Amino acid sequence: MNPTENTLDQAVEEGLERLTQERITRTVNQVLEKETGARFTAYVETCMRCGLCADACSFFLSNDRDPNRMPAGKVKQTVWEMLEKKGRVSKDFLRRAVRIAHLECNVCRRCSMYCPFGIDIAYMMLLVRRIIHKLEITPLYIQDTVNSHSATLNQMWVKEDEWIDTLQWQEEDAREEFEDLRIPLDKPGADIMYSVIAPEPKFQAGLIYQAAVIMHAAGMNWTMPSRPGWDNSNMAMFTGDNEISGRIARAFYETAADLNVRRIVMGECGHAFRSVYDVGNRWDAWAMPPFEVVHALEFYHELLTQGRITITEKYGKKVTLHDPCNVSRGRGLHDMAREVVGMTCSDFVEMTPNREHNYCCGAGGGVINCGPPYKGERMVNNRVKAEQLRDTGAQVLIAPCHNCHSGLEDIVHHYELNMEVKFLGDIIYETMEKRVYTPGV
Amino acid sequence: MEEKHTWDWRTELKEIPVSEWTSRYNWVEDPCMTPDGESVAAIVNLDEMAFGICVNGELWDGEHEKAWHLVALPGNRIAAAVCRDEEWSLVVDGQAWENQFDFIWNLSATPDGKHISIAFQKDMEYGMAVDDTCWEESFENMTGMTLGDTGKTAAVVQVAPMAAADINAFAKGVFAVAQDGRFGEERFLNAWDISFDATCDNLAWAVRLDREQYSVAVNGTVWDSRFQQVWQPVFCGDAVVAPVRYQGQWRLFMNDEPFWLNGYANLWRLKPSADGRHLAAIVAQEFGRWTVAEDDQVWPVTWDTMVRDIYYSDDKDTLLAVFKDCGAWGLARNGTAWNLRCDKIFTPDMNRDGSVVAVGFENEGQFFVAVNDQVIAGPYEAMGDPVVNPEGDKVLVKGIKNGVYRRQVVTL
Amino acid sequence: MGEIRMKTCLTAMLVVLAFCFGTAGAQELIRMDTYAFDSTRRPAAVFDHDIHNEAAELDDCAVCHHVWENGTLVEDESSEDSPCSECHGVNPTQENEMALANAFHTKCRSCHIDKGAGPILCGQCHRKMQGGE
Amino acid sequence: MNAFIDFIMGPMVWISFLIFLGGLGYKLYRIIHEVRTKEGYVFSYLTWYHSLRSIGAWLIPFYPRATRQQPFFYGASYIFHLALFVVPLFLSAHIVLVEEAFNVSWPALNDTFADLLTVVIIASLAFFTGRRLIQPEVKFLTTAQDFALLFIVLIPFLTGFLAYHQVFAYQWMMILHILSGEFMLIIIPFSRFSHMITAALTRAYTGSEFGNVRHARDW
Repeated sequence: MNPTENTLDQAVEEGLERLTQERITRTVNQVLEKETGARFTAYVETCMRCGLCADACSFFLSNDRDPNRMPAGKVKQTVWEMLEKKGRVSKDFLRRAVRIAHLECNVCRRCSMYCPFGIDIAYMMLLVRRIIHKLEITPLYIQDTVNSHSATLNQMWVKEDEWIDTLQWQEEDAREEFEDLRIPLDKPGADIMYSVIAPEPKFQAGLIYQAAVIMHAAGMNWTMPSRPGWDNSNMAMFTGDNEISGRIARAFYETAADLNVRRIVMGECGHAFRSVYDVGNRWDAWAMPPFEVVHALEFYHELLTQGRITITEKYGKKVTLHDPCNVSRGRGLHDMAREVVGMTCSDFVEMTPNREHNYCCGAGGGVINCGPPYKGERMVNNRVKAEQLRDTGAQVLIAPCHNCHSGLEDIVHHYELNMEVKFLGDIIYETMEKRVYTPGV
Repeated sequence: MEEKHTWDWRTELKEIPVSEWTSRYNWVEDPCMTPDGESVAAIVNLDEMAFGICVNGELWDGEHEKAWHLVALPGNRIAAAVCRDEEWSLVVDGQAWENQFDFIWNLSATPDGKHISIAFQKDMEYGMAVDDTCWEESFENMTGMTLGDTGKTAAVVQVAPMAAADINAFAKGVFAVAQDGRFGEERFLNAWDISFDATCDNLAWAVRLDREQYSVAVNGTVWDSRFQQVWQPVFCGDAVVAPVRYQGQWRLFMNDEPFWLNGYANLWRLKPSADGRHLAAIVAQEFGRWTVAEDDQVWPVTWDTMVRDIYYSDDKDTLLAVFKDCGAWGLARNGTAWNLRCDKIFTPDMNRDGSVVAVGFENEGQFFVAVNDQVIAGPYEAMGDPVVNPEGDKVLVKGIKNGVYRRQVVTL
Repeated sequence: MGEIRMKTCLTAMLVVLAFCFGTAGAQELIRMDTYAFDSTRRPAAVFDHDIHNEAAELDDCAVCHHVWENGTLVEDESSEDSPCSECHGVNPTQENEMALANAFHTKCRSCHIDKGAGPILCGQCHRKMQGGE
Repeated sequence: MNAFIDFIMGPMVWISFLIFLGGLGYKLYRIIHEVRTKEGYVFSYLTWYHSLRSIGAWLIPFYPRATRQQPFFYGASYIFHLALFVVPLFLSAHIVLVEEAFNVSWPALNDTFADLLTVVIIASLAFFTGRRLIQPEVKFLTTAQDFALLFIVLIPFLTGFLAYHQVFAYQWMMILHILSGEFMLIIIPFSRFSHMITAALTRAYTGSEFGNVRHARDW
């Protein structure tokens, strides 16, 4: 069943069919009354309906300023109506709510910076997703990733042997470059646990290779876990399955605790960073992550400034940098990202707006994870991002985030932008001196 | 561990040079040391795609294309997963299992060291093997492998087919818990965290029945109560206790009934005392503040980062907690924290009544051993966990210093 | 549904506004002497001594032209031959905290309130039109 | 009539202020209490520094990027909110009443300037109303309640303006002015006007999440 304007995918449609009015009402009220508190009430009662959040939203801007797609407009069409009708909303309403909360909002939090009161609209969209989750009408593909998380603790049904086998295979390949290179598995007491998201072993094992080369060249005392808990991604936090989200985060941090590492370094992924740094931990009552979590770009910055990695010759093509929401607005790493680009590339051009004010890639927040059925509308919704990219005139687009990467690749092809999308790790791997760091040399 | 008595507690120092291995082999991987400290072992590279296992300077027979998962087991045995001609096997003390697999991992041993289990994959099917005996049936997928104290095994297995992104099949429940390869009728949306009782006659685990409802299954029978979430249930004497999220708080249930009276922001890692009379757990009484609760009584201290694990002494008088506060690790005994703060702390050991506690720790890349909050040995470049002798007057310290492995018996 | 409510609202607003439109009378007015003030914010208060006293049936001068000594009102003495500003400074002083304008306001308004007659709203005395400055 | 006017200028003012301050106080108490019992995590992230930093940044005209993109609206909004407090608090006529009652006073605005600010307020309200009627994204969110709120603010200022100029039925204008002013005070805790305190709370929390947890700016 392919989605059209009036229908969504099979999981949503079949789910809607199963629903009774009684269950809808009960679930909506349960979430809004029992699972929220003064914070939610304050958001609802404080909003002055001024419409200033509109300009924040790339969905609004990409759709010729359609008010249906402005942040407060999405709240109006979901939460306000649920409150007004005391949960007695229809299936058609819910279908629209699924589209709004899952496909027309990246929960990028840009609107919190445009609301003069700082109302967290993303929080309310996630509440809607929580209701959708409980009603079992979450879009198919993202639900499958959550199912995978629940069963395997990774996002892509990667089996336990496949994971280890992939690491060993990358280690073997990388020995072509450094003959004694290792990807140390389960090394207790290592300084760093390196963690990635499941798409890396599944589709992009080369990224693990690159990371291993960088770790080895920098002479780091590192390890990767062989047991589940290696995947730092968390789709459950984007579907409102907070229980599974908490379970994923627990497994992740207990893996680090079992390995007794000092800190966790993670690959270039934004949503995974958000999940381990900001979201999953909270469900487990860890106010802050129990281990220092270092995003790859912060780690590269450290290696480059400490001279553990040296650049032979800077990357020459004209590059621009996309600030992923979850590490710029989500962690304030945007200036560090520029410094890393500065240390590795010779021709850099900014896109605007940038830093905390970046436009989301349009893929984040679980939107791209709703799968291929929605790619068409996603491309329409990404127009403003495409225009912003085109205006830079860059040949290479650096995006230190997996979600952004996939989303931006789609944009580049769809809008024929003729750009190469790269990770920072790709650039570093290409430009670094392939020798092992020895202190004092 | 009764066999501690038989160890050599008299010889004050035994030394094995290890740095010279690096000149003999292309590279030497991370060393591991047996509990009794008599052996130090490492995977070593001999040639391109040729690995060996070097124990106390001697190579085990046989070269392997790949080797990993080198572990020193209770009972002072050493095991590793090795591969030749793309067939994996387990070598224990230099002796390879007869069974060969497409892949093996998840090596574990019973506390007495008598039984060893692994998870295996053969022809894209999954199962467990114990002491070189494989499950009769193998499965499409397998997670949560568990080895009981008497050598029985269990795991969550996929027993019904499920196509890619088939969320309907998933929703019907495709998972079961297999014990020694055999499984019952029950299917679950999810099953996790299997626990055996001491005799391995009974089995409990956490289940998810639908999107929102969690419960506990004991030998396949699900409790009547439904919860928002469940962490690992454990056997405490004959009873099954489980931390459950109930009405927005974490509570402890026993045999399907509320047990502890207090609700917590989190409650996990239950530890029954050896006699099963006491029960301790890691808890957060309020969001972001961690401590330990023993029989629903909370310790008077809290820490802001985490409590990693808790340990009862054999006679249950002493309860230890490894915690992290303000970014540094520490150790607390019966609610009182040591002054020690460090970058990493390893697994503590204690005598029967817990009056002597020894632990290895790391600060700025150097390893030390502390006994009762006093540093007694170090610095080392690498270290194994220290062991306290049953009488509590000696501590076995295992560490590498200046390229030499030193097994040292320190008299207190 | 929202639109109906919106219409009701708009109508209500118009009614209120219409209500505000009235007509003001036209008359020659006699006003208080304001020489003691350097500048005035408002038009001097409308006050015709004789008409006021007649209407208010006021015979005792001391009701307004009182005499205070050491913080107490002196009975049976009046001060109609000295200006108010002799005791009440434009700004409050240590001897007399009651500033001139406040003295006028308090004296007039409290009496009007007590008696239930006479103007008590600002603009009823400080009338802008006709005979103003 | 004097007794009625005296009532609305006397006891009714007390009542209004009591409801206004008491209502807001209760609201604040209720929010903090509910957060404490139900969403205790909020306090784990809230810091005075990051809260005030964010509130401060948003109080500086045209400092946040978003405000620079909407100069007209924010210009009107800043002046409107400023005047909304300044005009009633520093109006000579109001101060005179306080002085009469308590013999305390403070410097007053020049009446002509206050008059001008009142016009600005009325013009801003007209502008806000216009936005609600014309600008699609605002219109989309607008309900009758939003017009009602604008109207509730408009009436005391409009009647005050007309009363000051003594055009039309002065006495009725004043009565309307007093009553509508009191009505506005009374309704603040029970309407979205309570954003005068809740906005500080939402901003403080978002500012703390951005600053304290995410090490980013929220302006």
